[in-house]
Amino acid sequence: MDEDVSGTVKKFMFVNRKAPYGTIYALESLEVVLISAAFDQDVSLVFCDDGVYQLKKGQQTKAAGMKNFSPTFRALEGYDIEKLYVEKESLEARGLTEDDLLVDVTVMSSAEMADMMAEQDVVISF
Amino acid sequence: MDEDVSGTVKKFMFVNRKAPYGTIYALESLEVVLISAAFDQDVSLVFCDDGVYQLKKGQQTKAAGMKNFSPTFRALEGYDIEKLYVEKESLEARGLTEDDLLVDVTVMSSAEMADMMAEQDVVISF
Amino acid sequence: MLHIVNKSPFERNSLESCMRMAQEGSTILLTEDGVFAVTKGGVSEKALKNLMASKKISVCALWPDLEARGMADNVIDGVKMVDYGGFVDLVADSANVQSWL
Amino acid sequence: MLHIVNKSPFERNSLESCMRMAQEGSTILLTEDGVFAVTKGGVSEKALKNLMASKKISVCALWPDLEARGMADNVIDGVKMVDYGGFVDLVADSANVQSWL
Amino acid sequence: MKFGILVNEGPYTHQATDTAYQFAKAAIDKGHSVDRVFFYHDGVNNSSALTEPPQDDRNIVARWTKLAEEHGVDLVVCVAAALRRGIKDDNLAAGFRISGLGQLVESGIQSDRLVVFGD
Amino acid sequence: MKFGILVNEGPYTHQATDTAYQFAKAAIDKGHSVDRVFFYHDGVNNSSALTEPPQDDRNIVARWTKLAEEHGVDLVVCVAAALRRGIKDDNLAAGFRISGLGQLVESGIQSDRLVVFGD
Repeated sequence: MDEDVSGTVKKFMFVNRKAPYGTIYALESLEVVLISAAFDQDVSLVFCDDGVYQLKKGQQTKAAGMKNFSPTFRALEGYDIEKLYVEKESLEARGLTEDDLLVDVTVMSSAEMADMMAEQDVVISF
Repeated sequence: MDEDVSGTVKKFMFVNRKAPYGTIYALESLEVVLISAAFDQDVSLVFCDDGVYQLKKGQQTKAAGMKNFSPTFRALEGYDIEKLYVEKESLEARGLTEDDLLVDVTVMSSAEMADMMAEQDVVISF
Repeated sequence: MLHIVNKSPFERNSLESCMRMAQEGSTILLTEDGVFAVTKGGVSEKALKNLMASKKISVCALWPDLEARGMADNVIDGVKMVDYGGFVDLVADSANVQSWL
Repeated sequence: MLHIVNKSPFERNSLESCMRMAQEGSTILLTEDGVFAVTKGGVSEKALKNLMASKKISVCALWPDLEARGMADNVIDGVKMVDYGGFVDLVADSANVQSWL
Repeated sequence: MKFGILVNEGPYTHQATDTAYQFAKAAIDKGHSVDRVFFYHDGVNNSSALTEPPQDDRNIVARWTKLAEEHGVDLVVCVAAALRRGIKDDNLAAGFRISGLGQLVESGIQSDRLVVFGD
Repeated sequence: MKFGILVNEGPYTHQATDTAYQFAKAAIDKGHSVDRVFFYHDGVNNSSALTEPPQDDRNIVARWTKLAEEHGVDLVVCVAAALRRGIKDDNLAAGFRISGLGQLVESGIQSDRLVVFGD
């Protein structure tokens, strides 16, 4: 890490709006999140729109011949990435509840999510 | 051309549903259409959803630094590709009329377009 | 005729366009992110049910894609599950195919 | 805050999601196929007008993209036109940026 | 029955290439023939000999190559689309060949069904 | 002001790469600095030395190379994304370098604004 990076703590938000498997964005987004842990930044993950499907319990990718990366979400805690937020409106529109998700998250309204987004230094979306 | 290709005439339909420039599909689709002319097939082009924007008059791409490929639509006639169909519902939803289009087309309803699609041998969409 | 839709109905307009042009007697196959359309409580549940009832359209979904997304137990009634072999059969049994990309 | 939307509002839900989270005082910039949102008679005209009026949100569009699509003469009132330099200014003048991909 | 397949998207990025492969394999398993798979748009990136996916993931390019070797499937990469995206004979994987768009139209004429996989 | 740029899509296929380039150029013209452009997902395909667009079209890869040469912009290609898609030192265009995802996070920390261009 460069000299001028250490010490700086910025608020990073990763915005996940895409479903898993149909495209690679969700998987590669998670790779960035894991790396960001090494930089001791203030990292938040938000899931809205089809991004909430990334956290759905019971994903089994064997028949589709793809790699199931959903267990990685359970490993985030070990990297001290603990701020996971899910938009209530997106969850409800998809007939899902918090019980359907494979990790503990904070469910919040669009308005609350908008407040949090406005406070970030860096917002990265894929 | 192979022996067993000459003589066969199939109904080919190219379905254009995407706007120009934002992605390359419209441009590369047109390249296939031009090539198909050499095979003496019964070729139709349909434009629906954002595909109708491909035919909008007055495209000027200089400031965006891209290649303006819309004049190619005017050249289709020279390749004996004369069946261009535009879905009425898509045009209206975008506040456009036939006068906004840079080539002569047949405007038809979704139902008529569906009838025509059902009669095709090969439907290619991008 | 077979219509294939591989996009989420929440994200794109592909299924909507497909439904506008799917005729009586045709089949709609949902694949990839398109399978979210056949899940209970979603945005397309009502439209698909109406389509199946009124226009006698057969709605199928690729179960490997539902399973990958953890949605296999959450499918609306009347939707037929197919695997890749069933997908092949649907194409072979239809006079032609349109993919709503 | 600056919100950037580069997707057609007819094809995708990006602008809709953006509008759900754009706060009073923020700016929405339409680029690429997103510029179709600011054209007259389109699907987003009413929603954008309401947003500009009620939530005091500034709506901008990249004119090189409007011009490329032949839509530069067809823009709804109240939308600010910017070029790439203006885009840079919008980013510089906002505390942060979210691209609704 | 004779199937033709059109693949419009690149490997890993879109599931379209996976579905196309699974479809081709299932068709062959059922006794059909897949005469040609045509790669267009970003689909040309399926033919890159240089891809190296992580060990625990599928190898999409190698899967196509194997399909060509075992079942004689003609894997055709569009030359114009390939040049735009940096695919040439230098980095073309085994089993693929570069040719013109006419091969796609021909596939539409010669096959009983042409199925399109894309984004 | 110091800008960082993230490019998520490949050349020609999506306009995102064009917009990212026009933004970078305009920022530099206005006296800002663009310290780094990070290429992720299909964005890594912007760095292929083998692309050959038609004569009457823009050369997207060459444009990035020129930006690096003239203005010292650091063009970084994600190694993991590049391996998946067949980008290696063998076919890497001038002005680009392959490195890890940490360079993206670092760019977020060091720049005043990070702007994302994608699909």
